Amino acid sequence: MKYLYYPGCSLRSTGRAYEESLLAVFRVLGIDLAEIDDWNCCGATNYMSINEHRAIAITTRNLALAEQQGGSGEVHIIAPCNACYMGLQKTKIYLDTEQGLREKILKTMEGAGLRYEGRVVIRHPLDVLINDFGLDKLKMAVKKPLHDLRVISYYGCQMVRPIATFDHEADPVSMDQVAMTLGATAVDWGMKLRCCGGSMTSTVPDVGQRLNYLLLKEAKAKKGDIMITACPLCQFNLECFQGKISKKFRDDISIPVMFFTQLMGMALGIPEKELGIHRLFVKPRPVTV
Amino acid sequence: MNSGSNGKQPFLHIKREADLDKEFSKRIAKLAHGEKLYGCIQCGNCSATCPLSPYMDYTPRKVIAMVRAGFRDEVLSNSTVWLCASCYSCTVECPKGIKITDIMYALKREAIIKKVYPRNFAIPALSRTFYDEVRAGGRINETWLLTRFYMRTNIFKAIGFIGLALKLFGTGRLKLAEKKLKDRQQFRRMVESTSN
Amino acid sequence: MSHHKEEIRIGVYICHCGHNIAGTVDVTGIAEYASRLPNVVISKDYKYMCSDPGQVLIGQDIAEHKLNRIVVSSCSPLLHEKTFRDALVKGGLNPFFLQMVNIRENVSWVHTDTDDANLKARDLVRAAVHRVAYQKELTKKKVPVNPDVLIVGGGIAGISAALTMADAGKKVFLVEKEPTIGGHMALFDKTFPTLDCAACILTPKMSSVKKHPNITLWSYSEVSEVSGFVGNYKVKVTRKPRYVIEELCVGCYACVDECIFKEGKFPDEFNLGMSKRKPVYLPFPQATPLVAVIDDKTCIHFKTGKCQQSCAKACDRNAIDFNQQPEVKEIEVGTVILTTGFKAFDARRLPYYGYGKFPNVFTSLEVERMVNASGPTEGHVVLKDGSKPKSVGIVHCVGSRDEKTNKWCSRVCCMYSLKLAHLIKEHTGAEVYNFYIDMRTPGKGYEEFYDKLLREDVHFIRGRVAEVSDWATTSDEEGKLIMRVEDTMVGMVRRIPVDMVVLSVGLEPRDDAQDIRKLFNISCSTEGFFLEKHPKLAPVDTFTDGVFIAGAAQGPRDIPDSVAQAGAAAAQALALIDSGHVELEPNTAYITDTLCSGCKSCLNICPYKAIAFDDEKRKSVINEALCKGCGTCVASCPSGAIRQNLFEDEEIFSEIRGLFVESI
Amino acid sequence: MSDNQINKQAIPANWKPRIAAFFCNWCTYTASDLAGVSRLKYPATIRVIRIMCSGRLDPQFVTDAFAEGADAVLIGGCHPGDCHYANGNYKCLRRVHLLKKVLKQMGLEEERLRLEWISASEGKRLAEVVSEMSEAILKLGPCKVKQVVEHYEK
Amino acid sequence: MANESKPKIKMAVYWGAACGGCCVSVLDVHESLFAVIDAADLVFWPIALDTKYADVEAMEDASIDLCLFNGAVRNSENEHMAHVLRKKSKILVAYGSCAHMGGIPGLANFSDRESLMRRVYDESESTENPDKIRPQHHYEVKEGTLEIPVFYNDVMSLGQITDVDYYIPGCPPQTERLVEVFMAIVTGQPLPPKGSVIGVSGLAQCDECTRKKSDQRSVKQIFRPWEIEDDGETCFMDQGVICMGPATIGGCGVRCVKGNAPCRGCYGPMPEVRDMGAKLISTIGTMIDLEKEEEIEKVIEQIEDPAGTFYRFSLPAAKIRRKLS
Repeated sequence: MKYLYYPGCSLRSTGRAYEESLLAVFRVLGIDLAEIDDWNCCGATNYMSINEHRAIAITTRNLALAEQQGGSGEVHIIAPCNACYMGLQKTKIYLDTEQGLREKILKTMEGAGLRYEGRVVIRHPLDVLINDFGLDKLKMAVKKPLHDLRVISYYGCQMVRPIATFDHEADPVSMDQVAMTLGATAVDWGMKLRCCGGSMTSTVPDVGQRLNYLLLKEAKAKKGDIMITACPLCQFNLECFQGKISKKFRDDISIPVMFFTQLMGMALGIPEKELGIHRLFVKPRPVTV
Repeated sequence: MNSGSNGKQPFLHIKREADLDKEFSKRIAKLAHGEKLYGCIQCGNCSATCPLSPYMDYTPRKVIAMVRAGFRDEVLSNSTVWLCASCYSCTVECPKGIKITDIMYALKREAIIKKVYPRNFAIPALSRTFYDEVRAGGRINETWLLTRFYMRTNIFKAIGFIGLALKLFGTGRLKLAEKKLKDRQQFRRMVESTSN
Repeated sequence: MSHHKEEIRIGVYICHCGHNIAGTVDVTGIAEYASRLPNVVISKDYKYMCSDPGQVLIGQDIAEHKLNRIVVSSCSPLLHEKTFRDALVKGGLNPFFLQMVNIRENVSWVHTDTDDANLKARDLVRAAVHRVAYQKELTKKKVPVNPDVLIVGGGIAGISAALTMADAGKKVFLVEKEPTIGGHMALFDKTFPTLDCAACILTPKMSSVKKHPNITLWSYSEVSEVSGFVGNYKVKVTRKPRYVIEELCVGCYACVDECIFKEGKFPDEFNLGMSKRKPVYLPFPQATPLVAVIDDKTCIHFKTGKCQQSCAKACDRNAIDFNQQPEVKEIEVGTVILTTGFKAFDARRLPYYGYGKFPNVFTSLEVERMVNASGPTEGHVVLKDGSKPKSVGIVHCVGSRDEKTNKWCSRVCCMYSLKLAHLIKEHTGAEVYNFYIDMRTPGKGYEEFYDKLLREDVHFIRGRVAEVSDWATTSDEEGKLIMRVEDTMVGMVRRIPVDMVVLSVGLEPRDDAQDIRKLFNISCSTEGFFLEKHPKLAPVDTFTDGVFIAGAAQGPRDIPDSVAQAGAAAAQALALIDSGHVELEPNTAYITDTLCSGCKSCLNICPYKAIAFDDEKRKSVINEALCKGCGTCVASCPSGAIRQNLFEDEEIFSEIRGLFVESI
Repeated sequence: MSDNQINKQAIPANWKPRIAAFFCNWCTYTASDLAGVSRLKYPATIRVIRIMCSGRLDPQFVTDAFAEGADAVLIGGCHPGDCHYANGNYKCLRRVHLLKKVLKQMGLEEERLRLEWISASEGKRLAEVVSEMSEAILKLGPCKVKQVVEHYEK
Repeated sequence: MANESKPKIKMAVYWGAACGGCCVSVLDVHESLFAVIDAADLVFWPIALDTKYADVEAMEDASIDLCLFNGAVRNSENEHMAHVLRKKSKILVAYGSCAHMGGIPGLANFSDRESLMRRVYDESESTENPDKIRPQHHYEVKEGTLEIPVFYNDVMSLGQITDVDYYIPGCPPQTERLVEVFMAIVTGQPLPPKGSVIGVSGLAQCDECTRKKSDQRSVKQIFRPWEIEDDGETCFMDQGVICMGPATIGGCGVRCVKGNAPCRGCYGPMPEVRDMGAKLISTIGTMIDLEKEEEIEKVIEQIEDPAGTFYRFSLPAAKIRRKLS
């Protein structure tokens, strides 16, 4: 199966390592990705706050481009960023279920010379790995099993909320399954879905940083060696503010936070350079040493 | 608001029926994909599951009660809705299937249209900046997004983030230039042809 | 085509139903309109046609105007067809010269545009006038009612119904799926609001059932096939092998004691898995019948064939029979009462409450067993480690009032939660918190019980618990289960650490409710509970005559309501039996010999095998006793040789024509 | 497209669709009663003819209704597996499938004949189906069968 | 035998939109022809006699005792003659399937005038008509105006045009039936009520058919006749072949089935049936012994041209008489 790939803006900047490691891992596993040509921003949460229909229109543009590029039949789009993933999903569902909205957006698309037929299927890399590729196959590809590593999976919000397609909305396990397949110990903790605050670390630092502090503190309390995420913003918040948070709350909460694809890359024996490990602020010593 | 009370403080907390916007809830229900908000049983599950409710002026449950009753000005001019980070916990856990996150979005948009959102609050400003960036270029360059955002709000606040920014540049996680859309004019036209 | 031999004289009556119809439909206008339709001799509107004066009016007009066909335009025929047919009989007319027009349920209650509603009402009345002209004189067939009754489900509802019927001298077959009767009530320690001992009131009833000469009790059995019709059902009951000869066993426990498993090893169903049992066991000491059962899934003999069969040797009555096979009993009964009960909501479906993850999160049923002196903890409310909880949180509405699980209120949870709060407090002295959305205590003495609890130092927090977690944020939360909730009275979100969480699970339809429904040809409501014929006027009847329902299979309800309903169902069944016979609708199919060419198209399509072929005449023959009147053969007979009383082709064609023939 | 326009022009101003509905006594007719008892609202377009089972539905009723002037025909029965008479609804299903194919050959729009399984508890579903169907028929305009039957074109 | 002294009855036979088979069937009376000639004068019979329309128009009203009108009404000439013959005849008989129910020409109601013209004058493989010439109702020539009949959009049965006394169905009608009817009229026997279908048995074909019918008919697949190996003994329906026999009134002597072909329904429906095609849809639909919607769909797909099959002889007389445009 061939997949179209929608990177989203963050995977080109703060979340660059996510893209690098994802592409490296998929290459090694032999999963084909083709980037959607001339894609645009998904609008994330901010765009919705200003103008919903425009937010849906710009996202539909991406879906229409994908259909154009993906040929006939179902077109599977992989969206690694949780916000993009949810944004594309939500747009598809609203267009599927709300006739008036659909007509309006299709008209806009027509004006832009595009056609959207509703043939897209939005997929998360975890979904593809588990349900298409298979954990058994992944297990066989592991070269350096991550024994004795306690991994804390942090799912963030928008991977299973509000639309849970491949994992449980209240108790997701997919990232834990991947970690276990890599040989690691998946630590069960109660905050895997609790919000990191998104852009609040920048807009309302007091609140945003406190939310992250609570998460990091519990991760440490559960004796995690490493945290993994599937969202560029979560990763950014949890990792890049650790210095500020430690200072502010006078508590050492330092813990490596990496993308799950980086952790996979390590286990698959992919060179660190290709996985963007050098871009991390907190070196993932438990895995690199 | 509160006309006829001569501005005397003791009357301020008394809300008269005439001061309420009776159509408000209908508008929000329409904007937020559904009539389900009328099914709210005030169980408070949304507030309890919300990671940000402790920082809000009104809890999400109270916001819904206020929307239903027509407390338009209170809800819109307040920071509460802007503190919603769209984590969707409330939407998923609501026993009545109310799309609470969508209601929060609808309230944000309503506040912007009515121009009553809290001016000194940073989140609407970020949304605005983000919106303009996408409309102009089709994609977000996080460097410029944040720069423009700080220019819009409080340039001095940015100072605290300079160290972080340098570190990001150092690890290649921020860039000055980003690949752009092929035909940005057409993109912009498309955006602007969509009314809400 | 039928040719009228007599002059057709139709009377049309338009009912106001107070304001119900007249509020939307122009009843006088329609009556006036109807008076101009063909064959209509008289047309009137009246406030309440179903009232005595309304019925008398029809009778008077029949006499005065020599009416021979009547159209009553009022409510649904499913509600009042019988009433008006009786009115025709009283007026000296054959009851089947009546046609009803449903202008209430089908018009005034569902349409808002009065012009459209009036147009529709006129069309419908016109169609009925056209149809009624073709209606024929018919007689109802009487069939005797078999006085025996089948009751399915041996919970408190089934037990009550069985005893009532048996005391009235009727022969009762009580079929129970489990090895013992007693149902959910047998699990409870105390009942609300009186706090009387459940066993003390239930077990005497159970043994009465066993002893009653009129009751045949088949436990560990299931109904596998049902055929026939009201008054004359044929039922097959499959008795599962329990490998113990029921007639010989005295429940002495010798076999259990001598089983090669010295200790219980398998989850005990009766204690919801909180204790262990052996492969040979008795569900509980008061089980009825008090007969051991061998579980062939865990018994060594059945698994390997290599057991020394110490149980069989221990039985001095030779009651153990490893060769027992399923046995099918065939019975004939006239009526059926379904009391198959409910299933408790599976708390695992709500992961945020941590059931199955945190050992000290229990369901209410588990706590019911715990507080029961004969339960797995001998009446002690304890945590998994055996210690007493210092604080307990009870979550109401688990699985209920939620669009994602069960939309309905389960009715009993508020009350049993209060009961458990009281019992836990009594047993442990712990701090007890009730988390509720609304407190629903409508019942005799219920609100008083709530009031008593409010004064018992039990905490009440209005709010739906969002999460039970082990995420400690302060030192006093360490090692506790933290319940996060908005105290909606105060308007603050609270975190409450407790040792034990009790999930008050709601009631839902049993998994096999659909199978039962299909067996007995009844309907279920959307949520899956058995559907009553009318929510108010026929709450224990079903759409299948002779089949009645009672207890929580029809909807969540408590013990007093279940018992009351069981009594009502028994009374309905008795009324049917004591009348001695039932009258069947005459809507059977019949064959016109002069048109049947013997093509045999009809033979294989009758689900009741009511059509046979007469080889001598080379024509099909319908056995009227077997025909249930669906009309499938009528529709598919290529020659138009099969016809149906009450639904003749010309009646329906005429109705269609009447609908469209003209519109004003 | 131009046909469509012609059709639309031909729709009389105050025309409202009339739908002949054949409902089985046990499920769909009861659902219509339930819709009434629940005071659900739907357009006054259907005219219900009660039959004991959807298995009694003779395709002649359908062609006759069209010929007499129905704009559409709705058939309601119990859900598969739920028939009060074991399987009459399946027999109806087969006939309706075949009938639909024939009516399609006759040039009748597919929307004009609809078979729905509506159980006794689905009053809401009934109201939805009638609303949907009325809307669809309103868009199509009056059915031409009666016109054709009454006036052969020379 | 007709009495010598009794005056001969006057008889007419007309041929409307039909293949001519009905006229041939009249000739098929063989030796009985002598009996017919003995008792009747043929005053009008276009296939055999050179009587002009004007001669018929000049006859006195009700001067013809018996008129057999075969063929459907397809054009203005057919219609005109239908009205004329009605006026001139005491007993007007719709003779044969076409006059009775529209017959095979009635299948043209699945099409319309314009597309038929287009096919015949523009598109058919053998047509060469570069000037796109179409027949005109009026055409001016040196000698004056030529008029040819107007070709109607719809095909009609005789009963849809004028008042008919009796119907004798069949494609063509079984000749013995004609003789029986004829003799009844000649000998002055009491006649059935007006509007009756005569020359029929009153029971469907199956009554006379000797093929073995199963008590447990269960059809899971439909075949065209050539797709099965017919054993000559088993009911066609039981073999999954569509036979119109169960819905077709008898009278023909099960001709087709005796020739090992399924009945095609030319004799028309049983008296209680109002729409022959719809009734067959009911019978055949019910017979399909499947419950899954996709499987049902599949079997129904196997029925080629169901409308044409079920309404082969009766489309103009059906409830929905033609394809809607």
